[in-house]
Amino acid sequence: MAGFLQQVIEGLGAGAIYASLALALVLIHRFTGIVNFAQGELAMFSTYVAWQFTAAGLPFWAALPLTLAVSFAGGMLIERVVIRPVEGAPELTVVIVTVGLFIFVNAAAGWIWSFLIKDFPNPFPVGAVEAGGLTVSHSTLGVLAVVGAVMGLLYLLFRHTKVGLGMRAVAADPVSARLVGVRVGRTLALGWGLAATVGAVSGVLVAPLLFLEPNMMGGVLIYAFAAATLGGFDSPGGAVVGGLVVGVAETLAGAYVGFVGSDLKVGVPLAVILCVLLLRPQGLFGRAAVERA
Amino acid sequence: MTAEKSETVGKPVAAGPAAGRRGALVRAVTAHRGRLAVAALLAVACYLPFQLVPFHVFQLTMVLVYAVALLGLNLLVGHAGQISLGHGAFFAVGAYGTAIMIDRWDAPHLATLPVAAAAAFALGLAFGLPAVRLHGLYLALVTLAIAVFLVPLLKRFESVTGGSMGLTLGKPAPPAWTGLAEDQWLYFLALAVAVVTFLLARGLLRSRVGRALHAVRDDEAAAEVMGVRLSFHKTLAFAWSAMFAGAAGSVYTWVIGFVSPDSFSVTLSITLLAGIVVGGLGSLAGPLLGGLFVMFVPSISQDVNEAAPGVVFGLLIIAVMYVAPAGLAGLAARLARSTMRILRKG
Amino acid sequence: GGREDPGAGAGATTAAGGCQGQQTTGITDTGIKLGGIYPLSGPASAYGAIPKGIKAYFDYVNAEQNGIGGRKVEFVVRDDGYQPPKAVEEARRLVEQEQVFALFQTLGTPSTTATWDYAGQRKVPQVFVATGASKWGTDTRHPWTIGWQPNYVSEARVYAQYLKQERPDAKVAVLYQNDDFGKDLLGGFRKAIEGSGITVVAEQSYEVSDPSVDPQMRNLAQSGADVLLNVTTPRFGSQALAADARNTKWNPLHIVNNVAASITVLRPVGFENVQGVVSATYYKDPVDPQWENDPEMTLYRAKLKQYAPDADPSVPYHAFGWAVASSFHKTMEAAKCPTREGLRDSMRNLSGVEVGMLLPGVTMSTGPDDGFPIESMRLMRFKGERWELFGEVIDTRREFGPLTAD
Amino acid sequence: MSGDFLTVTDLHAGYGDARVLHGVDLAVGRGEICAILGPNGAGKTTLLRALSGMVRVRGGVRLDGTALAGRPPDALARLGVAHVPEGRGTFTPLTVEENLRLGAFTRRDRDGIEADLERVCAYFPVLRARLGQVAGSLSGGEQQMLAIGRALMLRPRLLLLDEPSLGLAPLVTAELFRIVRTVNEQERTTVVVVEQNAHLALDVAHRAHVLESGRIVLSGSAARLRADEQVARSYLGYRV
Amino acid sequence: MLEVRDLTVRFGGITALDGVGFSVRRGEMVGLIGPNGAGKTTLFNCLTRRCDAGSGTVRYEGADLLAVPPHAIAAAGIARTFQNLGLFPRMSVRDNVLVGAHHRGGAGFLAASLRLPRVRREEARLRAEADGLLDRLALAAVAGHPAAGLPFGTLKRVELARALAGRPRLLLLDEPVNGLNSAEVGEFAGTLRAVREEFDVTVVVVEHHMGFVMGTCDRVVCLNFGRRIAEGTPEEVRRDPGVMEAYLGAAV
Ligand SMILES: Nc1ncnc2c1ncn2[C@@H]1O[C@H](COP(=O)(O)OP(=O)(O)OP(=O)(O)O)[C@@H](O)[C@H]1O
Ligand SMILES: Nc1ncnc2c1ncn2[C@@H]1O[C@H](COP(=O)(O)OP(=O)(O)OP(=O)(O)O)[C@@H](O)[C@H]1O
Ligand SMILES: [Mg+2]
Ligand SMILES: [Mg+2]
Repeated sequence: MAGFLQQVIEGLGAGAIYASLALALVLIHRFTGIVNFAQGELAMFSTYVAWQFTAAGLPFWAALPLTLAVSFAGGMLIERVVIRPVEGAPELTVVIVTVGLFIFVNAAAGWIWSFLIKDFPNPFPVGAVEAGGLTVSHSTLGVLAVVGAVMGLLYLLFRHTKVGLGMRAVAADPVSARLVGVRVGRTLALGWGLAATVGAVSGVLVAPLLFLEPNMMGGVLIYAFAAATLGGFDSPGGAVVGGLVVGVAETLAGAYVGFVGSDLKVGVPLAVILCVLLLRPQGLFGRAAVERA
Repeated sequence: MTAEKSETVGKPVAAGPAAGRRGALVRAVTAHRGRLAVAALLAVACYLPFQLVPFHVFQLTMVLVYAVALLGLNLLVGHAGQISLGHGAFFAVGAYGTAIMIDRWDAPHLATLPVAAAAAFALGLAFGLPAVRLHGLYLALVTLAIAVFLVPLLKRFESVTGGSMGLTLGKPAPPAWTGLAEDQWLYFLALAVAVVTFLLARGLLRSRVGRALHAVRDDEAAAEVMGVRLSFHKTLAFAWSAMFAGAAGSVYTWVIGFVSPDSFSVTLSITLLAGIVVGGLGSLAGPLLGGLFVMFVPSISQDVNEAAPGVVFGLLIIAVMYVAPAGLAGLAARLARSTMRILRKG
Repeated sequence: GGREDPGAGAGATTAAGGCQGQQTTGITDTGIKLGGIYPLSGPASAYGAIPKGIKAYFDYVNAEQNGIGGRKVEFVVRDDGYQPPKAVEEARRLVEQEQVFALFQTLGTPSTTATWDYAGQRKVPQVFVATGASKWGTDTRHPWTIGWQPNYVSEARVYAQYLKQERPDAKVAVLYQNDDFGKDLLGGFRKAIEGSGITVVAEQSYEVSDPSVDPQMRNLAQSGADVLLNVTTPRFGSQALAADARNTKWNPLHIVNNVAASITVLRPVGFENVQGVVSATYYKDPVDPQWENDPEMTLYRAKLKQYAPDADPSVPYHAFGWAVASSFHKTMEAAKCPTREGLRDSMRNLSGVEVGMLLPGVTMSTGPDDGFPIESMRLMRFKGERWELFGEVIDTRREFGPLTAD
Repeated sequence: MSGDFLTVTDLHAGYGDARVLHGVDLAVGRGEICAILGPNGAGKTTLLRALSGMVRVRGGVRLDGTALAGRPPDALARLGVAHVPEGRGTFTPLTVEENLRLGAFTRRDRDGIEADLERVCAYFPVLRARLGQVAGSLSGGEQQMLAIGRALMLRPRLLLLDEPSLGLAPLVTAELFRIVRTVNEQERTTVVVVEQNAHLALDVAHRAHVLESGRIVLSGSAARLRADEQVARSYLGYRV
Repeated sequence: MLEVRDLTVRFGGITALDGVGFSVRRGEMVGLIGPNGAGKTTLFNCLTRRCDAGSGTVRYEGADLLAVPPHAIAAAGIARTFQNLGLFPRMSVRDNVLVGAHHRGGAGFLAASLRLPRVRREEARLRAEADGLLDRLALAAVAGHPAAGLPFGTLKRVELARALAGRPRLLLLDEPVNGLNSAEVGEFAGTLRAVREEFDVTVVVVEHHMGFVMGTCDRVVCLNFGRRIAEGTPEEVRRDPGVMEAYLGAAV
């Protein structure tokens, strides 16, 4: 039993990582209505920025806010330069632009920083909390706490601010949003900025565990997609629950289901998602679109 | 007959009574421009392999392979309005189907195509069922999951698939009567498959079924009221699309002679989607243009920047979407329109 | 086969004199053109650093030694993104369009497998492919293709032998990458421990697309094994080492395979966490302080700085490229005929060729029944901030007999 | 007219290659209700879209002396232009209340917004009962009321109504025009209304213009147009 | 022909239809009126199986309509138009109309892609019919134009043409004349009358345009809050005090 619970805890730890990036995906989806394939790579790039700051001698806690600021500005800039020209184009066009961005950022990071693994400082102390035969490492706790906090902040942003309202209007109907006076361009830029910032948080959390190199976020992105899909793609709570479910399902499957084994374990969260979606096509926490003729 | 017409158009025509004839010609060309373009394209396509070096023939063969896959994807994404991020998986099923048949039973190459396509069709049908309930984004991500899962699955059943080492196979030999070299023979096989699939897709799209797919894409609720069975059409669109991808995969195996899980990673699926969006969703020329893009642009990228070709490739994708948000086919149509206008005025 | 003679593409030329009738495409009295295929883009682009080391070497040889035997080397690099169909395209481009003399390195087992039939049909040497699969050496139908680095099976044998001596009843847990590389090494290891007291008690694989190997490491820890064989690529290697270090309740002897044994993989984990880790190697790690004053290493650093100023000499792939390029240099020099056939014969007839960047005592030897240029490795143990070599150079061919295809 | 609040001079607009407006001249006085009439496809909707910046225009548009042409819709909203668009533009996934609050997006006076929310609910009691409901599930007429309510939430200086009675029950239609009158009288809101029901529009409007094929072909006081049987018959297809 | 009994539909807490009952005889034209949100569109949605009835029965030509799957409604001879247009914006006007005739064709995926002779014949027949309809409704000039970007009034006619292309026996029109000016309303009424004759259809029409309803309908049903509050000839219903209070207002 303790072994099982331990696996669950580890699954939660992995799930929190997926959730952290899923939050960024959800954020950008809420703001702009698109799926951003470049989200993981942007997070990776931000992490390199943080690494560059620490390599220049800045302490981690000074580098972090700087990185977040740079990421925010970078996100806004990307919206301006890369996304703005295809605004109003079919949704898939924008999605493919993010695919282009993915390829670009990945290659650029390798070009700038090489593919050697960088060591990235862990913001959380080493060690673990032990209780009742279970161990929870500090970094798992830390990641969970940060993810929870980001989720809370996003919830406040979405529900209780005017920006949140404007943002949902833009995602629902950009033309009408503009008509009621929402600065659509600025909102989209803000969305990209915030998503890049949340992504940066994710990258910084992930890097000490997965080790920093340009392909670090590739695998995480797939799981983050899974998490966001499971959660319904527009609720921060959904993203976090989705991430945790995916993490736990994957871990337990790898540990206990013999036939599945470690090579096919990726299939388990996918199967979970498929089952959930067949029952609730809008995901666990998504709202079903009401369409009327 | 059609070729004749297009030739005369090229010649400068003198003023006077010829002007009237010329007007008639322009009108005829305008009326049949689609057919003329296809005929001209086909003529060029048959002529090319005798002019190009084998390497370029091979490249064009691969363009055709991708074009067939994109034709299938176009059916689904461009016409039925469903997004698949997992078409690489169906492509792989076709490729592996053919490879396994040749590897295990020494099946004749050409005979493997229908079977491989049927296998992809069946799988598409199986995955098309959940697709009925899922919309847009959710469907896209579930299909992505299929593509992700395929790679370890192929490795798992090593005895059949050759595991991570893959399977190496011989290429179909050109029958002696053709007098063709291997590359040319493969090219014409691919061309034949491309033409047949193109005709099939065109027939489909111009029929009641094609209209039903368009209707589902534009407004599901209204389509259903008109008597369109959503589940049936969505599932079958998925399956047909998968079948085309499977056929492409089968030809791929003939041409490359090697399959391995690494050949069909998620990248392939994403590349295919990018290819069709770049080529032009919902247009008949889109798959071909997309195939050209998928085939040639990565090479161009590394010519520009060898140190990090991805930087250039990424930028090129973005750049094309800027210039042609509706894809290269849209851009070509725009150019053709203005040419026609000039032609009509001049 | 087609109508044309597969060897006689446009522009194919043949030699006269003693080498009569042999192919001289891509080689003249003053130049030699080589083509390499690497993943410069996509998820495997880390390996894209290898050609930089090769280029730097050839540039240096061209400028300061008047090329290889008076022939300036032109090295054309193409990107396949680690996709076999792309590799086929690029191989054909190099052979048919660029008219290269030889394919000098294709990277990765899939890409090489996809192209070696073609190289054979065209009778183009495919020299020193950058993959350790054993089939390059055991397959007899592809005389034009040859590997270079010690094959994964041989490497596995080295670890097996070490364990037989040190821990004859070792219970081994294996973490391996689920591809040709991981399976080859694991398979070789299983075979090598047959009949001994060593057993594999647990094995866990991962996909390159997995974010992390932590779950696999947890499952391995539960096996109670006393040896961990870590068959991974760099980032996963770091993760596995870190996971082992974090788990204070499980302290197996940690063997990390050569691919992930670079100091650049260990440093991020923290040197204090990787003390006592064992591995095997055959070429010099540029960041290992023990080679600081090694003449070849000094040359490498200087010339890399000179000819590839933007390439970081501490990247082990650059040193790998340098080593393989100098191996080619020696092989080409040893060729009796400056022809494709000459190169093929030379690469299949090396004996005790020393290459500066290889470890002392590691040499290249091939023969009619031996398609593996490098089959020697040395064990090493991590201590302080560097690897310490220990024991003798192990010539796996001598110790275990030749590999055969099976 | 010297006291013109909105002046339009030689306005051209269209979609892509298709030109729809070919030089429209128009003047609307401050606090006036101006009706635009005309047959199907004349370009009435396009004219309103041009006034709110939704389509690209060539020509002059001035609002109270400020040039509007070329400004985006959100800038115009900040200048006090509210538009009830053809097709309503409901934010379907949002609730009714959120839709209404979005109408006041550019306003900062919290108290005023609350009061106006109250006012709109009083105008359209149906909406009050549905404040928490997802707007996409409203009936057609209810969505039309929502669109009008949303525009009123801006407390606009210029209110553009595109066929506001579309889909409204007769009782509500009558009420709607009473509301337009009230708003116009109490807040001196200038109103431009496009309406197929010429009868109703001319009842409430001060002036009216007839648009045909992208040009103004007839202008005059509402009373005059209403009275002129001949005009009505030939231009408005208006049968008494 | 159509018999609705005790039909109730709820959405969460909202009761959109509350025990509605009425019947329609063959060849009749019935007007359905009522305040906004009274449940008229919901009723249509029930009849075309777009939403599920909580309770109640609907019999159509003697059969239980609620047991018919949504996509089979058209084949059963029921066609409808939508209140806020339900056209396929990216398809041409002709194709829109042809989709209306979908259930009258038989070509499947395989036959269609092979363009078998029978598919061609069927296609030619439907196309000719569609072109006839387009001519009939003065849409021939825009037949090749995509539906998006056409004037509202035109689109309304396209919807009618699409509905008629299915050769329905029962035609449900949801506010067909809103957005049309008086002359166009008159014209539409004329067209509708002629079409009724020609195609022999029974019509149920929801409309707020009283002139239209009073002028064309044989019988009028008035709903309010999901309940039937009046039924009778147009004249009777117009005078009904309940209808006047809830819907028409004293003014009319
Ligand atoms: N989005 C669009 N794209 C292309 N053309 C359009 C678009 N919207 C309108 N048009 C064209 O512009 C012309 C004028 O349309 P507009 O909607 O302004 O007319 P209207 O007077 O409002 O008509 P209605 O009474 O039907 O609403 C029409 O011919 C129409 O086809
Ligand atoms: N999916 C839904 N969820 C919640 N409420 C709904 C839903 N669909 C309809 N309603 C409510 O049911 C009621 C009836 O709507 P319906 O569309 O049938 O009205 P209607 O009579 O057609 O009105 P109108 O004349 O305005 O078109 C409305 O009040 C609407 O808000
Ligand atoms: Mg209009
Ligand atoms: Mg309604």
